[in-house]
Amino acid sequence: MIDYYPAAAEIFLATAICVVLLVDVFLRDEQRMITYWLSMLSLVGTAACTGLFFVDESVTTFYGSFIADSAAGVLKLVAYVAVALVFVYSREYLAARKLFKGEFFILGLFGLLGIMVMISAHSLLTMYLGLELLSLALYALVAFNRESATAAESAMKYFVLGAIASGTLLYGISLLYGVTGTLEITELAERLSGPDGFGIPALVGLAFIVVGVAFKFGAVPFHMWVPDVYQGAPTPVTLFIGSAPKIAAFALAWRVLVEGLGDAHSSWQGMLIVLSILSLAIGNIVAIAQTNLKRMLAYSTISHVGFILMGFIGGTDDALSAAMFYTVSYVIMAAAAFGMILLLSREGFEAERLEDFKGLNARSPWFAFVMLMIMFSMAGVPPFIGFYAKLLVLGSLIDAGLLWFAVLGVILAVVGAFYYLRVVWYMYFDDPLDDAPIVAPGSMRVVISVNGLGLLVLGVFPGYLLELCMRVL
Amino acid sequence: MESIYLGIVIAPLAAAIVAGLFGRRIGRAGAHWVTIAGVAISFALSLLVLKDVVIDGAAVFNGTVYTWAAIGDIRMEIGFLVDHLTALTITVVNFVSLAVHVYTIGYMRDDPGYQRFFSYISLFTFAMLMLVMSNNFLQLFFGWEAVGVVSYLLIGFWFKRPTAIFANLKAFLVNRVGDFGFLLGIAAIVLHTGSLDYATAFGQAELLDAESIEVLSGTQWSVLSLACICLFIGAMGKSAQVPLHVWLPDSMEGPTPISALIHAATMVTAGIFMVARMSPLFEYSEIALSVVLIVGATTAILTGLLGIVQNDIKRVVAYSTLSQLGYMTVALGASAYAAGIFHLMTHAFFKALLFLAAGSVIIALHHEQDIRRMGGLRKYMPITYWTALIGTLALVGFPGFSGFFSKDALIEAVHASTTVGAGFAYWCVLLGVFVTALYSFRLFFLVFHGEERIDAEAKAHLHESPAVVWAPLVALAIPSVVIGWLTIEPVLFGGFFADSLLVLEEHDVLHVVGEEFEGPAAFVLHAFSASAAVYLALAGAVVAWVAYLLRPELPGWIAQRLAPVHRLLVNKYYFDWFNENVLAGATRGFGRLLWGVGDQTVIDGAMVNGSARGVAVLAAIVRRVQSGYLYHYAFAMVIGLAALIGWLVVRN
Amino acid sequence: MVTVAHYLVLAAVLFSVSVAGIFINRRNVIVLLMCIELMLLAVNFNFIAFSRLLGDTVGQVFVFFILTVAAAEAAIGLAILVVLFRNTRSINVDEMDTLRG
Amino acid sequence: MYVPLLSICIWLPIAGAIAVLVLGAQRRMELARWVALGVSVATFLVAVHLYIGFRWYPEFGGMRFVERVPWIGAFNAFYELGVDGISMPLILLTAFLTPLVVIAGWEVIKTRPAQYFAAFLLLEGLMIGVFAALDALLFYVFWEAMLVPMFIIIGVWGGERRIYATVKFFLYTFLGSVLMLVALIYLYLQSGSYSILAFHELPLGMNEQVLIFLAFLIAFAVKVPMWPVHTWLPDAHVEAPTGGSVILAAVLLKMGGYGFIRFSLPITPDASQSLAWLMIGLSLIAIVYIALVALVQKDMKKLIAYSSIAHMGFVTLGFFVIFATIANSQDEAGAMLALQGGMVQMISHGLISGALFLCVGVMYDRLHSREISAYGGVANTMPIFATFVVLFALANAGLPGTSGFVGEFFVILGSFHASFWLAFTAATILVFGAAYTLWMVKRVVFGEVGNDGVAALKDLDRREFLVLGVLAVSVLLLGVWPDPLVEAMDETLRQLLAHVVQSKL
Repeated sequence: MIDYYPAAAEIFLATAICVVLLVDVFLRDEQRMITYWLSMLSLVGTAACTGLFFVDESVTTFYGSFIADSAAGVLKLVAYVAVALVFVYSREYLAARKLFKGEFFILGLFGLLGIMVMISAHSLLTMYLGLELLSLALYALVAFNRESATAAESAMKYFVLGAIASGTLLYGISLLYGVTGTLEITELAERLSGPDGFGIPALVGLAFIVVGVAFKFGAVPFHMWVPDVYQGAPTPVTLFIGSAPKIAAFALAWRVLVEGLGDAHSSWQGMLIVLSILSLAIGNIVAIAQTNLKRMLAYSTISHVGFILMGFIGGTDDALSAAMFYTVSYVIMAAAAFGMILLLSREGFEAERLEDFKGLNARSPWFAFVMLMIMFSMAGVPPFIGFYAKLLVLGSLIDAGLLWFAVLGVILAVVGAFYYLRVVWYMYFDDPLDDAPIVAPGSMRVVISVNGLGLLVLGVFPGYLLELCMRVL
Repeated sequence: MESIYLGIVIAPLAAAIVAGLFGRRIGRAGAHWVTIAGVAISFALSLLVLKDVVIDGAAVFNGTVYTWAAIGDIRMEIGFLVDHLTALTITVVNFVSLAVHVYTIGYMRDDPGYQRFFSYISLFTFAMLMLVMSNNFLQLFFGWEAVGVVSYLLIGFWFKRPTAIFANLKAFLVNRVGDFGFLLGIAAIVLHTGSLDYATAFGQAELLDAESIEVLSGTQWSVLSLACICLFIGAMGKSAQVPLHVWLPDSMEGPTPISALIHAATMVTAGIFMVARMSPLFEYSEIALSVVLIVGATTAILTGLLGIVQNDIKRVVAYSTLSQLGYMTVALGASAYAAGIFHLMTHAFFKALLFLAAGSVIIALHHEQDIRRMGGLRKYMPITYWTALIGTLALVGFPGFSGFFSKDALIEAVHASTTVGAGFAYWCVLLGVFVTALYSFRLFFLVFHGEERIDAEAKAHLHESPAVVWAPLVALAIPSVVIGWLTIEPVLFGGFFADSLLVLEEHDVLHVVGEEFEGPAAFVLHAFSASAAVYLALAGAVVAWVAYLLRPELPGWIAQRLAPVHRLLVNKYYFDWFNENVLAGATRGFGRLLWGVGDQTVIDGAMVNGSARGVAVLAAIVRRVQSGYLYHYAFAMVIGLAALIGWLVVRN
Repeated sequence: MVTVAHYLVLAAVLFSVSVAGIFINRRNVIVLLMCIELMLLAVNFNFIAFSRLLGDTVGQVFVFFILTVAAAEAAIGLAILVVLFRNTRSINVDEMDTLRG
Repeated sequence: MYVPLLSICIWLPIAGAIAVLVLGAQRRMELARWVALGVSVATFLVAVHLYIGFRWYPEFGGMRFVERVPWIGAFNAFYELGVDGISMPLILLTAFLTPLVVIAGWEVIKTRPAQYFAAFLLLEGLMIGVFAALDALLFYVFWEAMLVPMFIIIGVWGGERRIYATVKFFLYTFLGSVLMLVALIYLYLQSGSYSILAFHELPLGMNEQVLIFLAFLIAFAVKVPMWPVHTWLPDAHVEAPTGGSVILAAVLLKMGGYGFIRFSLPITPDASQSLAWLMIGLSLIAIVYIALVALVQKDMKKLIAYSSIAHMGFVTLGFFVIFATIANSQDEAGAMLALQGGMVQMISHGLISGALFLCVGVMYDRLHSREISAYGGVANTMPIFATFVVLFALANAGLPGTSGFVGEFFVILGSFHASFWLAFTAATILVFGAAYTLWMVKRVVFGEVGNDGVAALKDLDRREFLVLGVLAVSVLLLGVWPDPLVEAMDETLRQLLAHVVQSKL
């Protein structure tokens, strides 16, 4: 008998999406707020399901292809929050551009479902399905503004590269399947741990899977889509791509690499070190040359991915929780950062160039301060949460004896600090280019303020989140 | 007694603070009254102390006022040491200071910085007293630097004059070079004896001599000698010994009362005082004594010669001061500390007198200082004339005047000394007597006698200075005449300084001189029969008379004939040229080099901004990889995949 | 005799061809979509061969899923293509370079 | 009743900063100013109270007023505060200067004054936090967080090249700090906690020590700053607003010295000993090289900045000369002198350089130039001000009787045992220090009135007089009677020395 309860949230969400979809079909354009609220309600309901059926021990179901454990619960909850933030931040922007359509929310929820499936995947098949669910939703979202040539271009790039990546991942999966005869992750690990588990075929399969993981994260050299998509996509979509899917990427790496292929740690550790260094270097250095904030944040993402990978390199449980903590804090930071762009945007004006932030302190000291917190948090300056994220992953590296890597990492972080500082200096030291007031609605102001302050509060009291990450993994 | 000692130093300090901070409120009269009162109290108290120490024979006082800092076992304290040396010196200091305070009322009458000036000189008095009364090196150094600072402020008193502010900076820096050595000397002593107290340090002098320190690799120096030489470098700065003498002539840019008080009577003698105070250390270091002796002798003769070619009335006196300081130093080097101090005392009176007399002339001529535009002032300024004559006679060492006693005893002492360099020093000081007489009377004749070369306008207002100006002259003239008579016996031969100065038996030259001493009058008579110095002085005076009164064209003729020598003297042996162009120039050039090349080009340009630029360039290059073409992106992925597989295969 | 190895090699060749097709083709976006389909088919070959070798049906089930997803993917790909064409009047890969750097 | 005084010292200014910002947003500027002043003065009073309490038991050198609350359980990190003889004076200095900075900026700051005052209050809390933290993680948080307000201060209220200067400042210090972070993490992994005092006791091998020492060195050397990582300082100083320069010179630089004495020496004593030559060499370069560079500066603030570097050279010299001193003399007198000298120098330099920057600020507010050549004969029109300038200049030149002398005196005495030439080189500051400071005074303050601008100068107003007067009194007081300061540190330093000479190997 299949136990459905562990998957209650997914089932609920899938149902809810169908309901929203149906309702949306019958709505007139001016009633679109109903879709919005229904979507939010779905999120709340999903969260309730997750909370209600939260398990402390891990439970597998659907014949071992689905797992519910406490880490999955936590990751999902973070994903709900991220998606909810996306919806809140996007509403006004979309409305101002006549893009306030049901698709956005429905696709977003589908993406979230994909993320949830990935988080709870306990079989390579489930993982693939979740990944595709997420990816297809994202491709569509990127192209969702049908009037935009850049959006279409970036969607096409994303689509092609994403397809290659999932093809590669699949190829890797097929090799592993051929070697072990199973797709179920625990079993896979067991079969590979045998005396001749990791032959060349399995290792080649591993390499293919690493490519898939790296692509999902956006690690160099599988990062090429990131800047173009971040820049080309409508900002709400960038916000979406920049936040919640990172959790999915973390889940992918965690479930497949750590849990499934943990025995080959020494093999993929080296690969991840290279990817991590390249990501840190390329991300931080190229970001300096950017003038478009979205693109700059894309490169910043790449550098953060370098840090997240450090957690996987360590290999211990603590290191993994470091990576999880980093992912979670990055999601919160990225949501806030793109939220700021949305906040400053208004009809006919995209606040996505760096110059658009000039003199923000004169226009709105509070939001300048919020952006300041976001930037310093991303740069890893205490007392913001980004600092602890870096602290943890660096600690895991040093613990693993990779002192040189830690040193290299912090030096590149300093290089990277420059472009975050540049945003702050534009906001504080330069005169504003225009004095238009900020038009965002109150709810968004409040939420983004809370989001920004959260970086500080979590930075001053990081203990709770930290212990949570350590306990669940 | 302790409160009296405190009173001595605090009275002028309090006066200085009142005059300085509330100068505007208390007005000009208030400023001079409060400071004069402060110094007068101090003077009265110091007389009391002198009586207590000399007549009542009080024991040496050595006590602490408060603990300045205590680090580990080293206690740094502020305290007083009162013995004969202290008592005598504070009395002289206070007396001269009081005279100068009074004189200043007249001299600075029209100056806008009146209150400030009084505040400074009172502050100076305080600092000098702290220096003299100190019982430890810390306070000594405090006083030492404090007098230097007040001197700095006073030389630059007329801060609008470019020459004045140049001179004060120069004075401070040259003094700092000396202090630099002084501090090292203190460091050597403190670290090797574990104490800043004189008593403790002196007690370990012989031990120090035995300890050695490696200064240059391979050479072992006695700590004591090193310390003494370092300390003496300090004295060279403050007491303007060659080659650190260059600041003193320039310091004449300050108002004349300052020249009298600081740059003749008190501060410049601090070095002499200090070496005398340190006699328990210097005595054990033959090398240090020789250094002292030779430096002093060189200064005495070289700077005296310069006095002959100067035309500024104050500068002549200043070079004379330098030369006399050389004499005192020679005495120290010959272990005739008492003679040095004795000369210090007589010099304080007559040199202050000469400066104030010069000041009187300067006021009368409305701040004209060039002696070529003076002459024949005798009949206009009788009091100044007579007092200046007394000062001059005392300076040249005319028998019976105070300078005679001190100088003659000093020369005799050097003659008797066996310290290395004593022979050289003896000839220097002997020759110096002639030179002294020559420049002194040259000055005297050119100013007071001969043709009147004064501006008509100045002449119209020419008259004797007011009483506040001449009264101090008279007050100083009296001791300039009699102090030698009165004090030579106890001070030099009567063991007056027995409690403060230490002279080893083999160095005790004054004892040798004293064996023939049968009272001051006999000393005078004896000089006529046995001392070359008296005749040399007379010769100098006669030459001056011939050259500047009888045949005024003679000096010019000699200058032409001895042009290279004359040029050397006029350029002051090129010391200033060397310091300004070579030392200061090289330092600034070096600074510019380090800044321009080291800091700006290499560190900032290449390393800091260079790396920033490097990153920017790198970013510009690397971003090109992101070409925008889908097939490049795909290709990058394939390369990445191939690399990963290749890495795995190679690794296994 | 056709062995599993032959299938695997065929799949590898197909995979390589499709990847090469993606980065060698500089003209038409539609060719890219075809390459992607080809890539998925290569994977399918692998799965079926392994499934057969191992006597395990999971691999074949996977293939069904892949086929379904491939269909969805093609749908979305073509939709994006339409959007792209509507906006730029071109489906030339070479001209998709406004986003770069 | 138990009152967490140290926490009050840290959080009161931070709360004050928020209050000032809120008031500023409501355009109640006058009130905001007074709140800023009130908060900073209150903090100072609390710090004074701390100091008085501290002095009750001078013979106890350990940590006092300790507060310990669990903070991040996962790291075994505590919110742990405490002061000993090393941190107490620095906290007092910080709390003393902030009200002065607030007063100095009272009406001068026209753009966004509320943010200005808030930034300084925030900075004050964070700086006190740095000195009070006993948990390395907490220390690091304060240490880095401090950069943020300082970055803003220089960038918003700075001069023309402020952006270059502030970014340079930030990145330089950030680079140094992150390497320290790596070292701290390493120590945490070794000891299992972030307690600094536990780090002190942690046995470490020589190689570990050297690496940790070097990591610390980079962090602290940048802060001090030591040659050759000093070039951020002149730029930052020149461009910073007056208050920023004051705090930068007076307190921020001290963090480097504090780091050396709190971290480098006790945690890596053996590495400190074996690398002391390097530290001494760099210190001497700072003293001589930088002094020469200072001599040729044309910008007053730059000159004072370079002078700061030279003076801070004494701090590092004092701290690291102790090994050679002990080796050569067999007793600890010289070493104690050197340590004390370094500490006193930090406090004194804080007062003097702060005062000098305020002086430049006074002139800058009037003529808007920092160039030496733009002035001349200031004494003619601003006699009271000129008096202050000369006083502080002399203090900067190390005149006995001012605080500037004390530290230099101790260090020179202390280093004599190490080597004559060491003391000799260090003592050149006497000449060079006087040369560059007084030469500047000569060109700025003395002489004929240089130009119409100078002719129109107004002398100090009451506000400026108050600020400079308070500093003048403290400089003199500390010079005439340094014992209260020295005694407060003595026992702690003695224990430190005893700890440092004990090899960890």
